[in-house]
Amino acid sequence: MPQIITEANLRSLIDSLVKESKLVVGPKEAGSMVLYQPLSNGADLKLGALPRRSSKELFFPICEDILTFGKEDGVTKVKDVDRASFPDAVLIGALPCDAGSPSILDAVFSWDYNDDFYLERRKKSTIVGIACTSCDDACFCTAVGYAPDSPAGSDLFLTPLKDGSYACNAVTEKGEKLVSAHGSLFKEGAAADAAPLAAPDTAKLDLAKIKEWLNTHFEDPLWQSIADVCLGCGACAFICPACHCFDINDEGTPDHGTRRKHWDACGFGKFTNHASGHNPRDIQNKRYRNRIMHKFKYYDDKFGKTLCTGCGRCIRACPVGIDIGDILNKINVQAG
Amino acid sequence: MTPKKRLNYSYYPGCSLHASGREYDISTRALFKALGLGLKEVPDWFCCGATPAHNVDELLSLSLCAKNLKMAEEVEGDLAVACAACFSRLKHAQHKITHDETRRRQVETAIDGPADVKKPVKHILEILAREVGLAKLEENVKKPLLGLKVACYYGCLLTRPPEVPELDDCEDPSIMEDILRALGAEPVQWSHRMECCGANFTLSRPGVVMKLSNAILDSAQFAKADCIMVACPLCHGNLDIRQESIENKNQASYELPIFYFTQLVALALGVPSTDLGFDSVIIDPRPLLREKQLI
Amino acid sequence: MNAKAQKAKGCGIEPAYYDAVTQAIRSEAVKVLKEGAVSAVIGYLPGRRKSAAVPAVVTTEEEAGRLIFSPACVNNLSLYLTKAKKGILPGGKIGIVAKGCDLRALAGLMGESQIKRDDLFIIGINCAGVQGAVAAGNGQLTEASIAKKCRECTAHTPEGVDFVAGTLPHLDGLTPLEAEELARIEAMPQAERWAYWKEQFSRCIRCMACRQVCPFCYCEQCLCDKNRPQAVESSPRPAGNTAWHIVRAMHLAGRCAGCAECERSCPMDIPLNLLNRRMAQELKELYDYEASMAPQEKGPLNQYKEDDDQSFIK
Amino acid sequence: MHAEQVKHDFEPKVVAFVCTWCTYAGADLAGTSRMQYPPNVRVLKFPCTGRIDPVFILRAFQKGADGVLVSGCHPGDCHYMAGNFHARRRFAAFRALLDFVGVDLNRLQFSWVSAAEGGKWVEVVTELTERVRGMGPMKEFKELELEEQWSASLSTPELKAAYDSIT
Amino acid sequence: MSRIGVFVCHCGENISRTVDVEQVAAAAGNIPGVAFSCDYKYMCSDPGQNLLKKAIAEHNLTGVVVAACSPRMHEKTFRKAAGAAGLNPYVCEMANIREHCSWVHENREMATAKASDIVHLMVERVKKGKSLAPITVPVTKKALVIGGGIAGIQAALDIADAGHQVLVVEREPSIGGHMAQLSETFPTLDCSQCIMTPKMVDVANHPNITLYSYSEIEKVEGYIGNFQVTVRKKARSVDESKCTGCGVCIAKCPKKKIPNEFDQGHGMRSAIYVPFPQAVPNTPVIDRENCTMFQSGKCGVCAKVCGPGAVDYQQEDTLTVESIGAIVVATGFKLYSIDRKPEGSMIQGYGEFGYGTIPDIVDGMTFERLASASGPTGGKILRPSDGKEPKQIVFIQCVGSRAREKGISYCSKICCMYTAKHTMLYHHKVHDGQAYVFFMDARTPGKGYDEFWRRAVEEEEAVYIRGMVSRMYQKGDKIIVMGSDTLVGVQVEIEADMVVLATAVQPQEGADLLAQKLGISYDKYNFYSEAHAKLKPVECATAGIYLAGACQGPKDIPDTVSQASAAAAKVMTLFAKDQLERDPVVAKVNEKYCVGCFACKKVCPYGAIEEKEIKDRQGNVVKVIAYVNPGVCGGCGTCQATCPSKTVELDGYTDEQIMAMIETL
Repeated sequence: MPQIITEANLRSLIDSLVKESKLVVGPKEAGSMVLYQPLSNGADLKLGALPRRSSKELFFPICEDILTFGKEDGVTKVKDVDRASFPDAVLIGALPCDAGSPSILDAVFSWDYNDDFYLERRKKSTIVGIACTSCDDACFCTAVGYAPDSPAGSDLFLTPLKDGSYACNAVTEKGEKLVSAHGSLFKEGAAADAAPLAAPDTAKLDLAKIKEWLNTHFEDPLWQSIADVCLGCGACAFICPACHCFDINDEGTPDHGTRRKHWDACGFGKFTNHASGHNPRDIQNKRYRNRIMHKFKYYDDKFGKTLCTGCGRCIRACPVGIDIGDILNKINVQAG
Repeated sequence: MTPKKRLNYSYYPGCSLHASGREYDISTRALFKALGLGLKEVPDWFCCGATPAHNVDELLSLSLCAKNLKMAEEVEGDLAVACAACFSRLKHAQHKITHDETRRRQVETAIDGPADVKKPVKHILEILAREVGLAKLEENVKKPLLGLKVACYYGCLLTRPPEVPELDDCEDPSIMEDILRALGAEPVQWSHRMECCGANFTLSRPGVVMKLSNAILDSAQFAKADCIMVACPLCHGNLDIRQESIENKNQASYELPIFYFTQLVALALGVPSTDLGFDSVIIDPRPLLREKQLI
Repeated sequence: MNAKAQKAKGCGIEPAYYDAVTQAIRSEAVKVLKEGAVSAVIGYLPGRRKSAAVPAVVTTEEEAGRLIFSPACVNNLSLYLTKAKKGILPGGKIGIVAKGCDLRALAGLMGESQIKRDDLFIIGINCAGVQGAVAAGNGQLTEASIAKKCRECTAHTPEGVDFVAGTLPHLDGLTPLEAEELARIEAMPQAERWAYWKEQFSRCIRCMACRQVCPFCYCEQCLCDKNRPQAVESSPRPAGNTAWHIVRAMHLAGRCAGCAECERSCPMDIPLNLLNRRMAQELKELYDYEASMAPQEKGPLNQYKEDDDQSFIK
Repeated sequence: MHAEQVKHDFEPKVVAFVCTWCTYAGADLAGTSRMQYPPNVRVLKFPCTGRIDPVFILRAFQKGADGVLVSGCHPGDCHYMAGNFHARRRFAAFRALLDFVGVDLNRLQFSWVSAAEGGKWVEVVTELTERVRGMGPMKEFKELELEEQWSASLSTPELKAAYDSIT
Repeated sequence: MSRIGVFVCHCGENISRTVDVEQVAAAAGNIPGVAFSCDYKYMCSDPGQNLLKKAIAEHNLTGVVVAACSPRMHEKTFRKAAGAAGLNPYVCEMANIREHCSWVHENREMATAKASDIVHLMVERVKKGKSLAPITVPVTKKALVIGGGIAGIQAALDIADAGHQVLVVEREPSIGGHMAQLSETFPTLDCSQCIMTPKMVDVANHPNITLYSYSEIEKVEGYIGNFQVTVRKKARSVDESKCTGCGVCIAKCPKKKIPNEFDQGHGMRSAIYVPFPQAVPNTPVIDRENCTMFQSGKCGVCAKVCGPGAVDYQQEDTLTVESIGAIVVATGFKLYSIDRKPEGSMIQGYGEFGYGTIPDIVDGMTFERLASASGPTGGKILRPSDGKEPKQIVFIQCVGSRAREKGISYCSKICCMYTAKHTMLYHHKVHDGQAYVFFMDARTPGKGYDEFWRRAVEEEEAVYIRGMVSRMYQKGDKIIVMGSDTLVGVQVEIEADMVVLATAVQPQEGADLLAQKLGISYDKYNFYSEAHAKLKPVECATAGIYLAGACQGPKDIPDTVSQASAAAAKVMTLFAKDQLERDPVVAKVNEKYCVGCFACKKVCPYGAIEEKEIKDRQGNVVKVIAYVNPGVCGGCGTCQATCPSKTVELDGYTDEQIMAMIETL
């Protein structure tokens, strides 16, 4: 029997979690848009819209301190950021295309080097996903193997029901714990009918075939034709749930300063600029090619996963209308 | 047309105007009334220290003025001052206290409170010429002082030193002449407008006063003036009260009436001559005024 | 009165207008390519989605026949002529489709020696307006979807171009939302203005879309990418974000053509054009300078007069 | 008699960007004339106000300045003929921008101080210092410096201390 | 990693009195990159400089900060020392902890903290500093002398005699200046014109001197060794090349009652005139304001009588551009007048003396003309009002000078001596007259000067009254002079027939405007500022421009001539080289990143920025970028502040240096 939670109780759950001093993050109205932000109470939660930025920043902040350094009594001292101080967090209301991203990113952050910052935050967080009931012409999750009701990546997965309540499936132990710790808010019972799910208007792509094409088409006129107009901004990468490149900067003076890690994007002209001044990806379409290659070939080569959840954010945000869904379709067609 | 707001002034008469210079006070009040200006005496004012205090104890002289200025804050309007010596002392104290931090602190200790000396201090000449304005004076003349040849006597305190009173050109002022011309009188060109009358040596070293004041009377006569107009009760005293003994000592005959400018302005504006204290001075000006058909 | 009320309801612009402009662009582009007058035409192609058009450099008559003009043709294409986008154009004379606001950018770039008029064939558009950043998806231009800049456009009609596409339909006067917003912010107490911008800038993720989309941000090395010295922190924290946006506005002062692409491109909806407009307003007031469709020899901050205002200097 | 220089509760940081020919020389003259002024000002010398980039002003505020003074030659006196004229326009625009984003312009003073105006240098520096002292610390930029995007914000005491030592 | 040395100077006690120099040195030692720090009593002394040199060698220093006085004082000294020790001079900087710190603050704790901060700023600056190599520029060996008084004449002759070309530009129709107006000169009482006019003729005849009289400086561009000077030759209405100087035009001119400026308005001249008979050039000029031809179009007598046809009513101002290597400014002085001054003026007139309305109160220069044999009275002392010989004459010294309340606090230096001279001239000419002198002090340093003054007092019967005059007024045909005799303690009153005022020496009219054209600095009185009051008394802060005579400060003739020769020597020193090394503080363009927007070119005040084509190996133009001509660049840095991407950078003031300094705040 699945657990049921009413919308009111879902909001109460947030209230109790906040009271427990947990960092509760969920979709929240922020001016003209919805963003994943810390919720101060249940009323803050805004469901039914895709937040402008993905939820990856809960684990992989836009900018975070790694260490601080400073001179004290003539001696330079370095202080690491205390990872133990990262808060216990609950991500509530993440749509499948967001909830799925950490499970993709875990691989890269624990491969040859364990990124303690990411992993610590990941360990301390519980993801409550929610099935998606609305979409637009940029959505294409179904084309890349995700679905509006995919619980992949969620610890607890909510399915909206027609009566306004949610069916809850504990996907992992963390999810079970969350339910059991707040048992009074959940009730067991027969679920009403599920609310209608979103249905993106895209055909399923053959990702294996696309990868195969990419294997052999590093040089191809396609890249110029689709990406000459790319501006080289980082909008697509920054709002993408799966992009995870970062840069490290020291800011301050030799006396006092902070080492910071922050998002980077392969579209930036300086991304691969060498100290010598040479840039192997010297023009924009080469950079854009890398974006596609990384998502659909290199990551797969290394970790067996595609680096895209089909959320469509990059399509909506691109200032020059570059449409990754359209490009994948073209490749799919070319790949036969 | 914007309705004219009535100008109000607070008033610091100073001791002379309550004693030997009473006619200066009377005529000042009459003049303000005639011009429709408010004039309210600062209650409980006391001596400004003029003129000897600053030679004896500068701190005392500053503190006296600081306290007076502070009390003046209680009364609405810029502080109108008639006596040239009071004007000089108050302005001087303001200048010193504002520009010398150490002195300010000492004064604050002395008067046991902040030295609040921001109240604008204005001589009545200034109020007439600049705030009321020559045009308005001219407009309001009822009895033009035609044919009256006046030697305008500024004395030593009114404009000096240049950075303190900021009343007019330090060595060649014209404010009195400007006012007189507006009233229809005829200011004469003469040499001793700015010379010292001997001021407060009047009691301690009358010989000095006799000499200096004689030079003033002599040059006014040389310039064919009918009378002398002053803005200072000390000058008035020396030139008026001592005139006879000066004449005697120098075998001269001057018979020059000494007016306060307030008297002449008020007269021209139509204030009855009986309200201007012409009867309480030594050299009776009334024969002259009658001769010129001004009374 | 009646007619006006009716017009307001529909926001006036018939789809036929866009079709006519599209046809005019296509035939002219095909013609100049065919004649060999130009080696390429920069224009717009339709996107997969109705609400999208994609800038494109077309070199064949066949492609040129697919060029469009629609409310989705928001981009300022002059960008593609600058050195910032090098390597995508063939040599020779280039044709470019330009709206009035884009023309001001072209003129600005000419004034800054980035392009030469002789190297261009400009297809100007009698532009009725394009859609805003958060346009609804059906591709129709309505009063709700029209871009803010178009509401107060002073450059509907192109000047000094080689070809004019389309006839300007009747345009209704629209409330100047941006001017009102500008006035509102200017009227705020200073602390409130700081709070307003602080909130706006804190949202910035430093994706640099505003810079990359700007025709005037053609520097090879942006000041804010430099780390020796670091003039602007590159990390996307509120401090560096604020500095970045101030520096950006300052660098564009007296140069900005007012195409508002920065604001449109911002994924975080920061009202960047308000900064540009405020600067333009100031330079107009102080030095009577305005961006125009004709190149100007010197911008307002590259020249001076001996009696310039200095009331702010002690 | 000089005003005694006593330490106040709040000692503002004031930065002066000056040209070497006029204002720097004017400040030298204040020195040779033994004039007194608050010791809060730190002088950065430039060849000309024309060299002074608005970014420097911004950066100074970011790095903890409570007040910034930009001073050069009077119009017509520029050693380089026109550097100060260009600077004048640049700063007129920059002021408008700072004002628009909500920076209190009372913290930013521009002046012309010639090599002969030691007294004016003292006056300008004293006035700005005392004005800024009255306004208190320039907290706007300092607060920004401490702020983070939500996902990165931590409030451990160590980090707080580290930040405090930066700003 | 930088290895900076910090040297903190005590400057005797000038710094150490207020700043804890040891603490400053210790704090500097803690700055990252500082390898050595110390304090020393006098860094500028030989042992101090040796300390610096030794430390550079011993500690292998890569940069040096000397915390001492203003760089305007000793930057060269220490850069030279650093250079001698093998360091690039441009990585040696001074931290100004004297003029900007110890002298202006009293609180030791705060001054010390400030000094440490100043040192830190400069350390960061040096850390990011680059080694720079001096730039060489050619020198045009032609000098410009502005002003044709005795200073300009002396400088021009000296330079010309050394074999260099000289251009003399004089505003008036003739050279000669004030010295030509003087009667006799102290302390020898030799006739001024007798010693002056031969020198004027020398100027006219010197093959290396070009004289532009009745001309003014219009514009000055360029820099040391390479000035471009535009001179405006005002329309003289007489063609200099045709005029023979016969003087017929002057004799025939019907308009003869124009007050002659040369005689201080007391003599008369015609509308076409030469200022005085010995004028150089001896070419007349038409005073168009007073010429009937110019005013009404009727007359033309001068043109009719002129044999060579030199009179040209159509003549216009012409502009000539000259290439000049060095400039001597010798614009001289004017005398203060006691007239009422405009509202708000820093300088006041003398109301107590009647603001110049009493005709028989004259200034010293008028007296010179009255006493001069060539003057309007033929050398007889006659008063202006009625031409009577004054029997009682009063001289007043320090009128305007040393009078803070009048706005001038300096001593005019020459008045004590010329007043003494005037009493003698008076005594020689009016035997039964009595001269009185009111004076504050008699300042007579100079060879033979005090003896001269004593002679006036002891032998020539002048009555010297130590005290000032408080008021003067006309009474009948007398001037009543009221003053005090402070030595006796009495007030004095003199019925004088005439009064001569020794009024203050002020810079020439328009001195400030000329300074702005030249780009040189001037003080609040408009006297031109020398680069150093003691050690560079003839140089301007602007390289290649030198000062001579009273334009720099009040001077008598011997001092003026000395300074003029000194300025000439400086010019010759400059001209001794074919090329000049100049400060390498110039802008450079980073060719890799420049995108060629030419904003820099638009703002460059020197026109130093050119367009440069960058070509690939095949010779195709890849891009057109900015190039800074280092010889023309003045080093203001306006280009860099204007460049959005800072690809043009001013050496010595790079963004990296400045940002590093800002970071230390």
